[in-house]
Amino acid sequence: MKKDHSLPQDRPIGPSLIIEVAVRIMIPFIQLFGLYVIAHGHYSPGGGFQGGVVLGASFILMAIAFDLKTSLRFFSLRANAVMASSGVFIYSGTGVLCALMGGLFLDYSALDAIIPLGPVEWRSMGVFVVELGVGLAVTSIMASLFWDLSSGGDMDKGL
Amino acid sequence: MKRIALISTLFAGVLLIWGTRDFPSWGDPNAPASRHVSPTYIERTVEETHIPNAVTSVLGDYRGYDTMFETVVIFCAGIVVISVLRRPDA
Amino acid sequence: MNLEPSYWPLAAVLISLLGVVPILLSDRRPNLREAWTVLISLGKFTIIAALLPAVLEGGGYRITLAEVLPGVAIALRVDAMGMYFALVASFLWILTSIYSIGYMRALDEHDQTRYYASFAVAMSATVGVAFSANLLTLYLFYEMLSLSTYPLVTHKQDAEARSAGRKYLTYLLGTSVAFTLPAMILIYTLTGTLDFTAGGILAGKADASTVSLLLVLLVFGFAKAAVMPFHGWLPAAMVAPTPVSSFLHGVAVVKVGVFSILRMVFFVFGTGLLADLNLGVVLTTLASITVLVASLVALTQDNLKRRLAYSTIGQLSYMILGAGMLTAAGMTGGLLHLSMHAFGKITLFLCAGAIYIAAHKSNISEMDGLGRRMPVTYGAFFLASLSIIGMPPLGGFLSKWSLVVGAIDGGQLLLVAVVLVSSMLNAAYFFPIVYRGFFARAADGNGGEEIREAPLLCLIPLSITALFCLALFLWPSVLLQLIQMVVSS
Amino acid sequence: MSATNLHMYALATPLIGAFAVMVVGRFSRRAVAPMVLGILSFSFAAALAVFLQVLSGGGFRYVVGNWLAPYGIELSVDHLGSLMQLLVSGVALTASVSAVKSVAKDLEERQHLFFTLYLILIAGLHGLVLTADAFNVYVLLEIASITAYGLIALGRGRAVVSSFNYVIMGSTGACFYLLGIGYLYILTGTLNMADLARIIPTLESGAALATAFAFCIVGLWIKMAFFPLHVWLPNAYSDMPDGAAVLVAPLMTKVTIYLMIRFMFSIFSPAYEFIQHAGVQQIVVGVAALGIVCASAMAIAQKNLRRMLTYLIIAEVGYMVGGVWLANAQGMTGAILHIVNDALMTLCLFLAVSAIAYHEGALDFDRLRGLFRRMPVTMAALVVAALSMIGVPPTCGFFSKWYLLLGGIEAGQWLYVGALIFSSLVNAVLFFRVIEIAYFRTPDEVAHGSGHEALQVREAPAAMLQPLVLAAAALIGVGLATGPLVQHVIRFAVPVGF
Amino acid sequence: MEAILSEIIAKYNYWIYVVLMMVGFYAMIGKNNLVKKLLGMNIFQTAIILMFISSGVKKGGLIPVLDKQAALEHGVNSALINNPVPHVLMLTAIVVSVSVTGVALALMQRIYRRYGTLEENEILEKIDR
Repeated sequence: MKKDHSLPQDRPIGPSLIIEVAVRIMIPFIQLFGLYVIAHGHYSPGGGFQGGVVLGASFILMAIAFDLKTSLRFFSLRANAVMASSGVFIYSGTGVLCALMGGLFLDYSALDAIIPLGPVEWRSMGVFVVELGVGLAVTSIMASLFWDLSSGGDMDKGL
Repeated sequence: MKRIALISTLFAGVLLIWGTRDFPSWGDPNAPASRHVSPTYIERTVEETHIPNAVTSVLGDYRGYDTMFETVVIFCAGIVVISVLRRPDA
Repeated sequence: MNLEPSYWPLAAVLISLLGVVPILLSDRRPNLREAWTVLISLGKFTIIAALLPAVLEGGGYRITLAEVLPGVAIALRVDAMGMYFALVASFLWILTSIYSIGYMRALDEHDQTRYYASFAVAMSATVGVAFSANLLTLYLFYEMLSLSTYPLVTHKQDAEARSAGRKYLTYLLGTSVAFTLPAMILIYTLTGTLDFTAGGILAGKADASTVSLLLVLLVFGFAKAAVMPFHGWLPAAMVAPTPVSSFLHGVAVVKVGVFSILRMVFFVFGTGLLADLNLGVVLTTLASITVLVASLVALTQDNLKRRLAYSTIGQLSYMILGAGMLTAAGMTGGLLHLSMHAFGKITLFLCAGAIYIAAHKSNISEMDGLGRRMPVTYGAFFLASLSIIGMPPLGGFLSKWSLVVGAIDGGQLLLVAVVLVSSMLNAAYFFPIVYRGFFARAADGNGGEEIREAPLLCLIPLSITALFCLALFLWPSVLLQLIQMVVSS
Repeated sequence: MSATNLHMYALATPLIGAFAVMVVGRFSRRAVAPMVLGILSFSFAAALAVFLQVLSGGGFRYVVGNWLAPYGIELSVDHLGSLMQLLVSGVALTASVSAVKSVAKDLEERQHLFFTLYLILIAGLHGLVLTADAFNVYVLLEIASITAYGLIALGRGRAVVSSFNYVIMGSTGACFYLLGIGYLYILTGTLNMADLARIIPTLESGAALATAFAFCIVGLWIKMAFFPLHVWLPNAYSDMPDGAAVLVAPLMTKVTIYLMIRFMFSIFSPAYEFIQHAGVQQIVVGVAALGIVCASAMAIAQKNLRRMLTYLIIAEVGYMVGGVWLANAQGMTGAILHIVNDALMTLCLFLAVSAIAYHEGALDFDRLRGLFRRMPVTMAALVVAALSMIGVPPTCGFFSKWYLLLGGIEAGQWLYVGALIFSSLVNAVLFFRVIEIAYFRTPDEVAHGSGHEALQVREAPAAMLQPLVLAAAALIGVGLATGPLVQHVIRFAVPVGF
Repeated sequence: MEAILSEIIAKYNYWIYVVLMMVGFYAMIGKNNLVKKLLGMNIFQTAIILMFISSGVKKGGLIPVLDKQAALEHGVNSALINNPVPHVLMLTAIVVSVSVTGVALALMQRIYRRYGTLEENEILEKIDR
């Protein structure tokens, strides 16, 4: 990543090598941890929101340490919007799907008609799907909230 | 203005503290909140949903309807911030 | 009274309402538009006249449109009283629409389409009031009348007309919302119904104080009857074009007010109840005061139309007076005066309009010697004023006569005095006009010559109405028969 | 699609549609409007089907996720609920037809954002009228409020400031409500309305219950702008874009009043409010009467049509709250009937306003001169709505006012009765002032001979006129259908006990 | 005396939250600076969250994450496990408060950009003229 040295220099504190290196090392682990928190929500404290916030935090950290453009390079605005919509869509879509499969709204056990795992197991699976949706939405919204608020809407440079 | 605010604040506070009179004492395992509905969640979560984390099962399944709207809330927040800040005349 | 269901009452109400459409559509072609107007008025009169025989045989018609509240529907019914009023009003509408063609063309007024359209709406509202089967329906059409006549009152559209219109709506809407509506709801809470039933619905349901409260609320609530102190809108509304004043403020609007009050007296309170509680005196006092004061004020007016307006205020209270006497003859007189005064007063207004067209004069003091220039108009004026004063051989005599008889029957000699004195006053404010017209020298000799009679379209209606004042004295049988049916019920 | 889920489809379609609009809108602006209309018409059809089904088969309760109450979240699709859902979807559909046009004009860059919020707001309102779970109400209230904040902030001028004030006031209300629910939860351990209603009478802890009730009801009052707590409403409603006003103004306050009814009679009982605490009832009705009078008086002082209407909304809120607290069947019927009627009236008025604003821009009274010549249809509809506000039969405003007055007389609340009559008179004055200006005053340029185009007919586009005419017709139609409406629907909504 | 002391011991946490609430509420409606209003709102919501959470505590209770096998073989004694419902509710409440805070911050940025201040009275007088 040569172009990191072409970062805008006009920040009060110029680019600090230590921070950038440390962050570059940390971010993958943070994101991994976020995914773990989402996925392992069934068996340990965690779930979509918590993991989503952690994931979002990784991009926020990126924007703070480098600058906003950098984080936008990894997570474009369009992808962000699509992810947010699809995240919520997954959740409500699951609910409607359950209704369409002949159950009640959000009655995951009705999804048994698609892939027979057994109604009870499907409840756990449904919760997992839903948590994934929540995670997607929260991740992208957290990131976009930070970008917008820090740059006042015009996505040039962060704080 | 400030006086009105102070008076209403004090009034609300006094009302709230007066209201706590009838509360069960803190951490009482026999408090209605701990007796009425919640034990069922704890006892049934595993065999009904295969989710040992009761919080997750209640969040995602028993009260999933709430959680859905809660996701929608934060989605709304994102949209509102975008529509308020990213505007042509800004 | 057996009422058979029929759609004709609805047709009678709706014809002029639907007639608005062709009138508006033929905006650009005046002849067609006015042809429509006359056609609709004739049609309306025909329908109503067609309903007459059944009523004379003691029958009638009814129709229920929608049950909007438990026990209260929007319903129409044709009974003797309504038929009596509808007949007079719809007949006079024909003449007025003919007259207004002449008038509006002679003066080449603006927005004539709007004028004819709202006139038609007002007409259906009037007949609607006449045929209402319950208080709610009556209220509905009453408000409809107030609103539809607003554009007519403010026709001139200048500052004066606007303020007049404001006054008009303030008085009429204000009183109806503030007095009639609560009274209506009170009646509903007391009796659970609002239907008009002969002999009243309140009997035994309410105590004396409530009934008197209701009576006062309703008498003032129907401010179209211009019972003092709620009479101010009537003189103000005189800024309207003369046909409007003549028809609406000589006949339809004000008579609707009186008609509603009489409806209340006969069909909601019931004369029996009022007699038991001795509440007739409330009506008679209010009425007598209005009669005398209005007549006195009329003396002081120089503007012809304003004088007529005050005379109207006075005359209206005769009818309430008659009803308040609670004697058969008195009620007969009151109801009879409704039509007699209608014919008389419309003639007077039409004459005033004719004078305005011909000579462009509206103040009495300027009308010296006009009578010799326009004898027909002044002849009609003379007849009509005689009728209103109550001289034989004119219709007004009958009504005043039975009023006096009614007063004597009731042993209320004071009221006899009221009627007689006020008749004197009527004479006092009518004769000078005629006298100046025929005998007084024109103050300025010049400019009198080119004044000719008003156009024929104006002359014919006013002569017809004037002759009717005479005819009704000789052949009042139909009207009397209807009135007898009302009073006897 | 099984019939038992119809009301959920009516709710979920706008919700899912919102995300579709969000994504599709980024790529093609033109696709937004038809999508919105299609979504809302489907939702309306579903709501209508549910309503008819309830009319024939009676109401039913629905457990989301197939978890029996009180473990799952329960929805109650009863007469009142389905009526409200029909109202919400109908008003939303009608308003959106006009909103599509005005939004395309006002903020074409951000249409898709606008309509995303718009649809989510509608979904939230659907949820609010259906839910039977006390905490769910809080979440949905926040959804409705946040979307409303956003819609207001899209408006003109100082809209952001008004929106921020609304944020503060709205969250105060929400926090109060949440606090009350918290007290109830600590006392009972459940959040299901029916379950709460079952447990509450058995508690002997008066203080905490009273606190919970007070905080919840005050929170709802803040949200609905009940008189002393109304300060946020006029700015917020007069600054938001017309496309949003036609949806928010008719529905938000009315739905909150519906929630108050639910809270008072489905969680607590008439006995609790009106018998155990009779004094409170007197006070509330008095305050409502005071609110009606003050709001009407403030409306007179306004120089701008839109602001005048916002104050009238506050007055109408006073009508309904007072009617509910009259504590008799007539007043209750009047209040519920007035929720429907007032939603339609406000819809008609604001549709007219947005149609006028489409060409005229500002709505100060002196800008309205000669409007009857330019926009006859719009003004005719405005007149109908005005008559309904005044309470002239056969428009629907008369009948709800009738019931309210009936209830007031029955309860002997003469202050309230007087306030109602006063406000009808004030409405008459207000609207006939407007009509007179629009009818008789000629614009200045015409008075100076020049500029006769100010008298040419220049109506708003048909897409804004059709819903307007429809709403005006609905005013009269509902008025004539009052009898059946009360007979077959509202009668069941009046709680047993009075 | 004894009774009062036991009452205090039983309820003091609720009282602390009430005081916290009063702080937030006063800041919300009494302060002139918009940021302070917003902070007050957050304090208020935090207090409510604390109140809910503390209502779910049981003396010596464990976190509501069970051991699957143990639960399946010989059920669970719910008296020993904390009440999960308040946690769930408060997750929702937290998200709501985050969203509202975000919206409010965005609005504040626009306000500052338009009026150059965040003092309410200054904004109001700027609007008037």
